[in-house]
Amino acid sequence: MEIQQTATPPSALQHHYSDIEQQHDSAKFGMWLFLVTEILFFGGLFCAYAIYRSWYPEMFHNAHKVLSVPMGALNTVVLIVSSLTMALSIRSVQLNKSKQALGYLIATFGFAAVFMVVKYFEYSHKFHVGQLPGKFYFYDGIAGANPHQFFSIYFAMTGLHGAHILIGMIVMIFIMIKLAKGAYSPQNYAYIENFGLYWHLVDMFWIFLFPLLYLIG
Amino acid sequence: MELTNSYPAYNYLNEPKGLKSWLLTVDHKRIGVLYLICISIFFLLGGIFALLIRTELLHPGADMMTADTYNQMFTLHGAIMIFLFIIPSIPAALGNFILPLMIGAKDVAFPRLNLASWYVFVGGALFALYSILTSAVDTGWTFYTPYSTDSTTSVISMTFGVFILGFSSIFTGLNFIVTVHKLRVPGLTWFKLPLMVWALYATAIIQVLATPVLAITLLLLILEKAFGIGIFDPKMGGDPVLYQHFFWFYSHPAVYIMILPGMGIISELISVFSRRKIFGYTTIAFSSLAIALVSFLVWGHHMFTSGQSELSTMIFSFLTFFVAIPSAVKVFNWTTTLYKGSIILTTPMLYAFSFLILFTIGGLTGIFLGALTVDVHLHDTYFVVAHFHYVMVGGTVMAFLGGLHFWWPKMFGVMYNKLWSKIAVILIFIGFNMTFMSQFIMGSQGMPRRYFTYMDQFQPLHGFSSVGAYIMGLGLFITMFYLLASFKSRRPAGANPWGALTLDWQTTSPPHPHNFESTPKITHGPYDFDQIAIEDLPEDPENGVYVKEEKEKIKA
Amino acid sequence: MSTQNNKAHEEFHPHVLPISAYLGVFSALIFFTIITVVVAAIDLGPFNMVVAMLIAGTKALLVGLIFMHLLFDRKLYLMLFLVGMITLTIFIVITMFDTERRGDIFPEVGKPIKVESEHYQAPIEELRAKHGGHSEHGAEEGHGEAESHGDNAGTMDADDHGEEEHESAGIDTGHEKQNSSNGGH
Amino acid sequence: MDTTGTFLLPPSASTMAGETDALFYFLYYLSIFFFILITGGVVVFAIKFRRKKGDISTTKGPSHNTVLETAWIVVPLILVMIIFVWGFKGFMKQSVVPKDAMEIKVTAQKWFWSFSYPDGTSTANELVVPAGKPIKLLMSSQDVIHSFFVPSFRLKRDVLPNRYTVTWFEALRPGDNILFCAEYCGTKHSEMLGKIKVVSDREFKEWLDTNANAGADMNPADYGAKLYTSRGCVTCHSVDGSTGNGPSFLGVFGHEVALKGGTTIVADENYIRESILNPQSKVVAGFQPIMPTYQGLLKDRDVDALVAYIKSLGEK
Repeated sequence: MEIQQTATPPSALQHHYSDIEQQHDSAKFGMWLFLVTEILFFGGLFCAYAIYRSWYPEMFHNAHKVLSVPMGALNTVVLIVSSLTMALSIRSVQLNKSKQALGYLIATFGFAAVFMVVKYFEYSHKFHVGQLPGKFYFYDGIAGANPHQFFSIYFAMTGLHGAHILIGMIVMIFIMIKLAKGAYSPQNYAYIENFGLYWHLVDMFWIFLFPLLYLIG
Repeated sequence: MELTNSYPAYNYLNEPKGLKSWLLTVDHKRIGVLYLICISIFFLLGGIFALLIRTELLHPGADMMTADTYNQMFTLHGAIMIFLFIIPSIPAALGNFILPLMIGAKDVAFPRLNLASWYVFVGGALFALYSILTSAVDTGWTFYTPYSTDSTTSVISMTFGVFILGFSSIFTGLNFIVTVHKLRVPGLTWFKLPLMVWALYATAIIQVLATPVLAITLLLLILEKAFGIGIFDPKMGGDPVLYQHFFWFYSHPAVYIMILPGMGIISELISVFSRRKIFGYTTIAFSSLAIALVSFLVWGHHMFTSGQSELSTMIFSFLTFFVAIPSAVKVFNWTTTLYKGSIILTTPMLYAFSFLILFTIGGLTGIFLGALTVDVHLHDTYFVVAHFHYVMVGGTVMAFLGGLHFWWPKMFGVMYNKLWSKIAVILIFIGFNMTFMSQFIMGSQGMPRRYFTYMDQFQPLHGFSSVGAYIMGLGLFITMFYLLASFKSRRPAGANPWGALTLDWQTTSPPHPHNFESTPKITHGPYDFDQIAIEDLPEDPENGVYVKEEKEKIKA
Repeated sequence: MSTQNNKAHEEFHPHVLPISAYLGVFSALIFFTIITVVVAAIDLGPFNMVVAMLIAGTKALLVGLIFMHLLFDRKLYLMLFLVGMITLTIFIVITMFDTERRGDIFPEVGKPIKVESEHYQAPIEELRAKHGGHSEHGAEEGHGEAESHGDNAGTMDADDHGEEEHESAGIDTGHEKQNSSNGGH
Repeated sequence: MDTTGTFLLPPSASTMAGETDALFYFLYYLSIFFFILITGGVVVFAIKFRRKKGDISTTKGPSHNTVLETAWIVVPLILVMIIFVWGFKGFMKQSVVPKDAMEIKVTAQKWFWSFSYPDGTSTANELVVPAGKPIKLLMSSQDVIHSFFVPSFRLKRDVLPNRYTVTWFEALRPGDNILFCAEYCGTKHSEMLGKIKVVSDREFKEWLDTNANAGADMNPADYGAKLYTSRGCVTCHSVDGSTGNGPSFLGVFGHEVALKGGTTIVADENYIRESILNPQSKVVAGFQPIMPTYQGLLKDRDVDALVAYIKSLGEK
């Protein structure tokens, strides 16, 4: 408390922290805890995947063939690039280059949009031919029992992942506005750094989803 | 430290003023109070459902409601008590208030997230209430498939409500972990933390690791109901037992979300009112962490008869017994703390004694349910009902009430009526034992749970149980009245009426808006009663008698 | 580590990585993506899964250690990440101790009575007619309670036709279909 | 032999009950011991070390004791491991069915039990078995999860939809045992009771013989009336015109019935037969399609008798 009496804290420092590093550390710590909850949130779906794949391997094998590997691979690359630009954007903030950071972030946003567009084409094709989850399934041509379960898991996993991308894009808009206003500095960039952690984790999920769903089924 | 009887003019309750300042507050103390108000309302609501259930069960056959209404009643009783009362009770209401004070911090690490968690809680509660008002759920609080996927009641709004409530719990847990790591006052090392903080920390770990799995489970259940995705519903090729794995992976650790903070409170109460250093501090602290760890490995003991594989039955039974050890260690340590103490029978201490006795019964009957052959007989009978009420009510609710009475003077700066509070404890203790001891007997005799009507031979025990429930209800009503009356009588409690040594008592009651007027200094451990000058400790605070006056009397 | 020490605010310096580190990781990620696609085309039997997961794990590790700075940050975060992964592993592995081993004593207990869901009792054309219409624009919203009841009635109907199988043949076909998958029994 | 049960446990009537009870009572006395230890400690200390009025001292009791604390970790650990092994051994006995067991198929549905014997005989809500013979139960459910619970056999096993579960028992002596559903299954969960009638070997054989010819010597409508109660129709369909989960049987036969979807149909023999065997095909307006099928559970003669019974009610 004596500290605050002697020096006026920078506006970014909240009253209950004693210095900006403590605040930055806390924010990052909190973010990592949140990421752990995200891992377990997705984890339930990975568990369902593991069990049904082990029960019905042939059906999974046959069903995964109708997914488009080029589209999945394209999306993988798109997300990896977006992860790179995200990391570079944070690096620019660390070096106090807000403009450059904004440029990288816009690129990240663009790649995220590309990802969603590719996803849109994949989904609309599946809607059209009836490769749908659960009782909406009406596609004819996958041998094996209950292919609708594969698509339930496919849509649950990619849908939840897509929702994370969309939420990420919305948050990105806010960060872009703040970046443009010059709100972040090497002393105060926890917010954008934490968002970066989130974005990389979403990328990481896709790194697993791609082989599990598209390649080995 | 100056001990005064006065009520501080400047405190968090009146600074700033106005409803808006409460609804937009980021002060952990105010958020704790907001939570306290909400959970009290839900406790009352769940309690009313409980009394209705017990009234219906006075006699076999339909007395006052139909079987369908009864099924909705026990579902709502369970769902409200668990998701809207017990889980948030100690961590979100008392913990929110007390944790930053105990570690000498000015607030939790993320005050706005803290407020958000309260709004999320209210949002989830509204969904649950909507479900009650439309067509109340009749699935049991566990939402087992395929009953829940077939049910025409409002399962979706209830599960969605619980899904949202989960986030509130995650936010609180996340906040606590960071707060404990980052905001401890200088000099307060890990092994100088009060045991309540250790317990809340262990709870928070479970909240963060287990709750997301509940979220995905309920999401999948909602999808199953809406789209028939075929993960849990056998009609669509799914596996209902898989649902039980998903559900109990959260809900077993959730049992420890409910009981661990209660154990934390008891550690405080026993030490303070024995005027003695707690016995085996390190063992108690580590047993909290051990419980948190093992709680993730035993969920399948809810499924011994469910048709899961014999292999997992064996594994789960084996692991289940390990969770008994740290709980047993705590009970032994608390009992030993009383030895050579200087015991003061205040109301909170009476609650601590109730906890010790009832939790011991709850824990010992848990061993019955872990032993495979015996569980096959007892599973899904009233024995199980009695067992978890002994743990959840005899354990958590007793601890919650003990904690509430302990920190009431801190939270509101006023002291409640000593006589009425003791009458209430005794009524609750007797009523509770009547209600549930009889259920142990019915259960081992084979009375299955969730039965709307029953065979005549069980009538005497059911009747006894219902009478017990009324007595307990009476005790709780009395509690409500004298606690509310304490606002009217406004008898100032003083900063440290109990003579406790943790940091939360080293500020005014009610505390300053920023908790402490100056950064508190760590001069002794949380339970170092042997290092404290006698003058610093008050005497008989419930009657407003303090040490200095007492000493003068003795001198005279 | 935990508290308010007297360090001045200005002393806080971010840890900046050289740009080459990011580009290096990026190239490695693209390289591994190509490898995994190429390898997937080759049938390695049970090793398909192992190889794909090893590659994905390596990629995730690279993202975590470099992009997410786990390598340079406090080790606490790395520990948290691992705790999350371990909890998830426990969840999946112990659940599979059940789902994979139910038939240990009685093989007929290990599998559903009818593997094929009731959904497929109706001809595909009928399903298409029923759901095809909405499916273009997100099936997510449209379907209220009423329709789902209709469906139940329809599928339960189908159940009755399959009843004879249920008694005798159902078990066997169910097993033959899946036997190859569950070598463990 | 314990035939009346004790204060805590119901009568034990199966070969498995003895072992379960032994462990139960071991745990019971162990619990009493620890309960007295803890409660005694609390009460004695609370009295003995209670603060006297005016006493303002603090005390210096021991703050820890490694030997003591280790002891109360290790001793309970040994105890619980004994309990684990004991319980697990019994559980494996319950799980592994003897080779010579007679297999009876159990089907649970909302809200009754049906049993079918190897010779094709089937019963509802009453399982007749010979004493002293192992009986294997192959169980499955038609709708939601139920649980087969016989307290006097210390036997419980969930009954799952679309999956079999297996359990077995050997009854010790003739007598009636109550069967509960222990997994919550809806409105009439608490009325989903059955009876397990244990008879001697000779009586069992006689029973099988008479059952094979059941109804042969009765007029079909009377036999139908018997089946109406014994096969669970009574759970949902009244015969006095009041509405239950299903339409009443009174005055239905030969009249026009409004169906779900707006059409109507005359309730003739064919319609009633179809509604028994294939209940979801034509559901009466205003009712939920919840009736389970009786295909395979009723013999042709039984269906005829039920039709005749409903016909007799319709003509009134």
